[in-house]
Amino acid sequence: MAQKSYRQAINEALHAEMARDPNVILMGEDLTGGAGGSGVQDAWGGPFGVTRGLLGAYGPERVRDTPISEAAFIGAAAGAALTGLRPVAEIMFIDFLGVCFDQIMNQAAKFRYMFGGRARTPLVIRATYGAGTRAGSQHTQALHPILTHIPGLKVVMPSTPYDAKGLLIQAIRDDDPVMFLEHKMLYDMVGEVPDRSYTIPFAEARVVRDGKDVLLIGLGRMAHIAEAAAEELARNGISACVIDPRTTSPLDVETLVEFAEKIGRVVIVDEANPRCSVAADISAILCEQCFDALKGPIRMVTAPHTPVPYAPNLEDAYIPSAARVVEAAQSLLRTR
Amino acid sequence: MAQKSYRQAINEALHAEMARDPNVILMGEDLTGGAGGSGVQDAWGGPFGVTRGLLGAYGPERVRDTPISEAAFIGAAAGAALTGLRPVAEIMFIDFLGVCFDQIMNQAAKFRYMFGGRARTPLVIRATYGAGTRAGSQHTQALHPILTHIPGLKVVMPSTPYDAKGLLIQAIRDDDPVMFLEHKMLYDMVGEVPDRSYTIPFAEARVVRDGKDVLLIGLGRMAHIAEAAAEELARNGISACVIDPRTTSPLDVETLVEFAEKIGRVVIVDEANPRCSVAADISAILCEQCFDALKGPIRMVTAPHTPVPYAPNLEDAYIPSAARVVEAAQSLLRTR
Amino acid sequence: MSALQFPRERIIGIYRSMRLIRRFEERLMEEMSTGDIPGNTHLYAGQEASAVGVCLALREDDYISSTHRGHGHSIAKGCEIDAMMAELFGRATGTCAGKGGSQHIADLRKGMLGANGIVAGGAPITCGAALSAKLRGTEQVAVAFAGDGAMNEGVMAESFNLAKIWMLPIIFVIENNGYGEATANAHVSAGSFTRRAEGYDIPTDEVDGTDVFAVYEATRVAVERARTGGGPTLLHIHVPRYFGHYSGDPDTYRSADEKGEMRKNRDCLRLFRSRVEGAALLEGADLDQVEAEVEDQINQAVAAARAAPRPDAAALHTDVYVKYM
Amino acid sequence: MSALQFPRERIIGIYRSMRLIRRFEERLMEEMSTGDIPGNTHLYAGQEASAVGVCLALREDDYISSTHRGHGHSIAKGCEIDAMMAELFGRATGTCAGKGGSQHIADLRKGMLGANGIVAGGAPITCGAALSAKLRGTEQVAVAFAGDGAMNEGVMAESFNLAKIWMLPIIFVIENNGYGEATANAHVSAGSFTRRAEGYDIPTDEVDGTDVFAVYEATRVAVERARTGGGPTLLHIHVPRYFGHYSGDPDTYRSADEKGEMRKNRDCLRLFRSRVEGAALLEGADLDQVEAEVEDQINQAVAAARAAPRPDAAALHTDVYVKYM
Ligand SMILES: Cc1ncc(C[n+]2csc(CCOP(=O)(O)OP(=O)(O)O)c2C)c(N)n1
Ligand SMILES: Cc1ncc(C[n+]2csc(CCOP(=O)(O)OP(=O)(O)O)c2C)c(N)n1
Ligand SMILES: [Mg+2]
Ligand SMILES: [Mg+2]
Repeated sequence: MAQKSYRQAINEALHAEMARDPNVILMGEDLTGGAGGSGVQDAWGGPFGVTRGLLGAYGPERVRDTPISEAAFIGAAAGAALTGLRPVAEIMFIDFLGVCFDQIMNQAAKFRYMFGGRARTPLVIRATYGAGTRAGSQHTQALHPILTHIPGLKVVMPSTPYDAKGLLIQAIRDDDPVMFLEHKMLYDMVGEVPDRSYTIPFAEARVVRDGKDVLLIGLGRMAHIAEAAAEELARNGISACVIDPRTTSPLDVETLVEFAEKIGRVVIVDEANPRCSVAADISAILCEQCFDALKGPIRMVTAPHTPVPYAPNLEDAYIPSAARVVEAAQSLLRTR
Repeated sequence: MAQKSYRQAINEALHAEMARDPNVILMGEDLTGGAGGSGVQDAWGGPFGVTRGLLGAYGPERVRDTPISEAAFIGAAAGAALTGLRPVAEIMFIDFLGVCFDQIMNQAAKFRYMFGGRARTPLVIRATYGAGTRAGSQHTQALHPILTHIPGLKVVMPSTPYDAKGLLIQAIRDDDPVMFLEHKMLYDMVGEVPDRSYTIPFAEARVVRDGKDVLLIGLGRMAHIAEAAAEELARNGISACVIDPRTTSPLDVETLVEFAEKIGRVVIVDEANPRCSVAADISAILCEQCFDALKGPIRMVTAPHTPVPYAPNLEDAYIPSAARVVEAAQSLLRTR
Repeated sequence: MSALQFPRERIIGIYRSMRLIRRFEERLMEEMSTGDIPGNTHLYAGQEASAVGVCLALREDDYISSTHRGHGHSIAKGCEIDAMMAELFGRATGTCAGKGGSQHIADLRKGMLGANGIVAGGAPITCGAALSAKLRGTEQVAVAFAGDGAMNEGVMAESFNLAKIWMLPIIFVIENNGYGEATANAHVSAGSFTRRAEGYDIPTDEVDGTDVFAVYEATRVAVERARTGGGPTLLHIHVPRYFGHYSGDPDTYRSADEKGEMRKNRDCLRLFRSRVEGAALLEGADLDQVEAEVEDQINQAVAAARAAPRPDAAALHTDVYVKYM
Repeated sequence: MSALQFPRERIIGIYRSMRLIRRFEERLMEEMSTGDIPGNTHLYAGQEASAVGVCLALREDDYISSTHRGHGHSIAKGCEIDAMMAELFGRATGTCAGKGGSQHIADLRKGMLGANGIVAGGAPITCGAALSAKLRGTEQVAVAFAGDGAMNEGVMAESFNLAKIWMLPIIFVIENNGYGEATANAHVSAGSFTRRAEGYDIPTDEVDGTDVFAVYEATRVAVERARTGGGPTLLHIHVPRYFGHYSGDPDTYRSADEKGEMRKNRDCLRLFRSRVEGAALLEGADLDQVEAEVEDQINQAVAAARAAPRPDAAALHTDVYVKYM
């Protein structure tokens, strides 16, 4: 199978769905990069080069570079979704949620319920998230807990190129509003990605590796941290199972419960701040649903309750590390 | 001691602090209600009658009726706090967070950290929250989990008139941004409130009633639901302890852990939607910190993962009820 | 005024719509006191000529979005009275199956994209509907209603810009009733609404919202512009608000004089009657008959709503998603 | 031009500030390639006359707020070069103790309320500082810098309205460099920025941002207005942007012609030199000396930043709150 980057996988998904369905349109800031300029058009192919080539293939009516007006264009995407299109809108950094939150939380997410089930809102909002880029407190957040909290939204966090393509195609074909969160530190990650179109259903966790002593649950980029921790644990004779939930809403509770019951020791790794996080959420669900099978507390490894700092040594300490996951797993095994 | 309503308690706190410190100012929509009209001034005394009389006492420079521009006036309150004032701004319904979230999450909450500890932002944002008013999906939410998630904010949810006054005075004297959440269904609740000024420290949970069989943790209005459940349980010979954390950030983890360890059975009641809720958050903290003392799963009683419906029978079913809390407590006692 | 050349039936229809809105709202105000209608509601009484005049210039498949004060827009766009009344009573037969309530009435089949509990929340959504029409090539037009208070929400300005640069077939209808809740517009709004829109090169018009024909005519011009690729228009329509901000508002911040003057001189129904009777287009008896028919319709809607079932308990959990997995 | 009557020392100071900004930015661009400066940064080169001209008209205790492209504003308002450079290197001696970085440089003692990573995020905060000044009766003035792209964020419009109805002592300085990131302003902005502000009855001025004296003069008028209770002003300042949007931007969306023309004809430093030398206010040697001094200053700042300690590990957890309990 072909080796492709996470970036390219997403690009392919967009290409495939735009070719397949004329109602799929894109909008966002600098989606092409160069609109109206005196030089090269599609110069950036998006702020992270993800949308390159789509302008050439589908033209400026369907690939729309917007003003810096997130509330207006996210709202417009919601309205277009309500009236027959399938827009894929981009929020450059999820941190900018703050300026368009109403259109997501109170409008798009609630249309169907408020209108008594008589609306469909096939809207995808792509956004980058995550720390590691030395970009300071307002460009590095991981706000998936806030989005997961909101009824009416679906939240997708692919951790591999393969998942990114399959989950994005699924998201575009989905009839509900989907938040599709892309980790900036994964864009260059390479993996096997088929050329053909394929979908990955939501609420199907991926068992990254099986194991019997401890269950490590990791989301998005944290799936890789969990995997690295599992390798380190293996070197110490501990067999760790790693699961990537892939979507936080809907969440594959069934698989998580099944493995938690089987293994009995759980560590959850989440890049978000700790309070009301997805780590806490999964912990609470597992505590409620498989308490009797637990051999010890559910441990959470998350970012601290602080904004993301700029200085590299601090930012590195901010992000959950494999070492911290190993240490949490080991502490669980000590107290058996 | 004098019997006063929750509304009046809040009004007294504002009066007291405005009299005490000329830097305390108020801003919000219809804070007086009647500004610029041809009839009575201060006609509403605020959308819920909470700010009545302050205009007369402190004048329009310090009691400012704003345009419907939440992002601008919340941001202005943050900027005023950064430069010497102690503003108390009002978001009429916490649901409107969506239009001013950036100024709270990315600006006010992060100033101090981003600026390397060289800023103080003594800002209070008052907002009403909660279901029960038959006002539909966009005027009834309880968004404290989203706020609790954000480092840099403090989140206060008084459940009684006494607490409302003491916590608000504390909030106004606090040097950090504080979200002060008032439950609309509690405004008419009456209780003992001293005439004098007093403060209630943050992160000091209130033990509403002691008990030994099961611990019920209830926030804001849910403290009363927990209490009603405790009374019902008492009639069935079960002794329930009820604790109201009063502030979710900072959270009085110490007291919660102490009682959870002592009692071993925990039910958490939260009016918010379940995913990444404060119920999940407290459950995860307790599961991690006092696992060995737990005699059964931590049960959560929350709203469902749906927007708030309009029809009264549905809205009533949406809000966590004492019956559901009783049933959760009983299920814990059955599986001992 | 070209609208005066309408056929007789159409003129009767205009009066019927306006009267229906007026009586719908007055009846709601009465019914509120019975306790059978949950919560509170924002009444459109006084502003009827605006909704009706605007919608008169629209095709059935055109879009509108509305505000918290949305009953008039819904009725003018063709939503069913029975379903609306049932919605307000919180019944399963309501426009939104009882789950939305007054601030969320929507009927996509009628191009009514929803009332909105968030001030100015509908403006960008309507831009999206206009974009959708444009890309699908349907020549539909979209109208975003908003109040004077809404003009100070930033998303209005963003929507103006987006509508203009994308040349969207949209009309922003600003219904200025002088107040946002209890606050007088002049106290909180700087400059002029039309000049604000002109800052984005959007053509504008100031319209007397007590004159349904004037509203129609201004809208017709804007619709023509939108349908032929000329982009957005802003109409600033001046209207009186008959009741308080919401049904429970004692409305003491407006003087008795102000309220009296408004009802005496700015009643769009009375002005309409004298206009069409004066022009001998209709006789008083024709209009009286409309009034009687409207009365029946409202009575029936209320009776039907009262008799309708409440939503099934299971409805709490449905309709959050099309499919959740 | 009144500024030309400045004393000699002041004119030298103007050049020093502009030159300091230019060399600070050029040096950053060079240093980026060493890998010692984390992340990316937005350079202010080309726009110097705007920041310097505006701040020249301010008192030391006046406020400014800045944008993601904030180094120039910070330097012009008097922030220390050493501390800024250390901040960019992520060191404990930085303006923000290394925790903020380029987009969050702030120095409240200098009235610099912060760069901002959120486009237009500073506008309402600055309204608050202006309100604070007004209520405390200090006669301070506040300046909110923003880009052309920022003009399309709704909160700008909200801030205009708030500033006008409250008659705040504020100046909105819109630095139009023709682009928001890679997108040309004309592609995404309808109408005219000054007319947008005039829609709120805010006085405006169009200013050539390559002429520091013109910027000063326009600002002086606005400051005078603000300090004497006359309320807000919007200055639309036209500037060239020398580098790409951020330090890593290949900047291919602008033609070689466009970039060449800009550097050739719109260099505020060169224009300044020929202006003051032409008027015989200074000699070339004076300015050469300033340049040499600036060079030293920058060299020292870079050396000091490199040598400075990284933040202590414990700093990750401090400064979230004044007190958390
Ligand atoms: C974002 C937001 N802020 C505040 C409110 C509360 N609110 C509801 S209606 C209203 C006044 C709206 O005024 P206007 O736009 O003039 O409409 P009118 O009520 O006069 O029809 C306000 C402030 C809201 N619903 N949404
Ligand atoms: C709310 C928000 N949206 C988008 C961005 C990403 N972004 C950073 S700078 C920028 C362009 C700003 O353009 P302009 O205001 O003209 O300032 P300039 O960069 O030209 O100085 C954008 C879109 C952001 N930081 N914040
Ligand atoms: Mg109004
Ligand atoms: Mg620019």
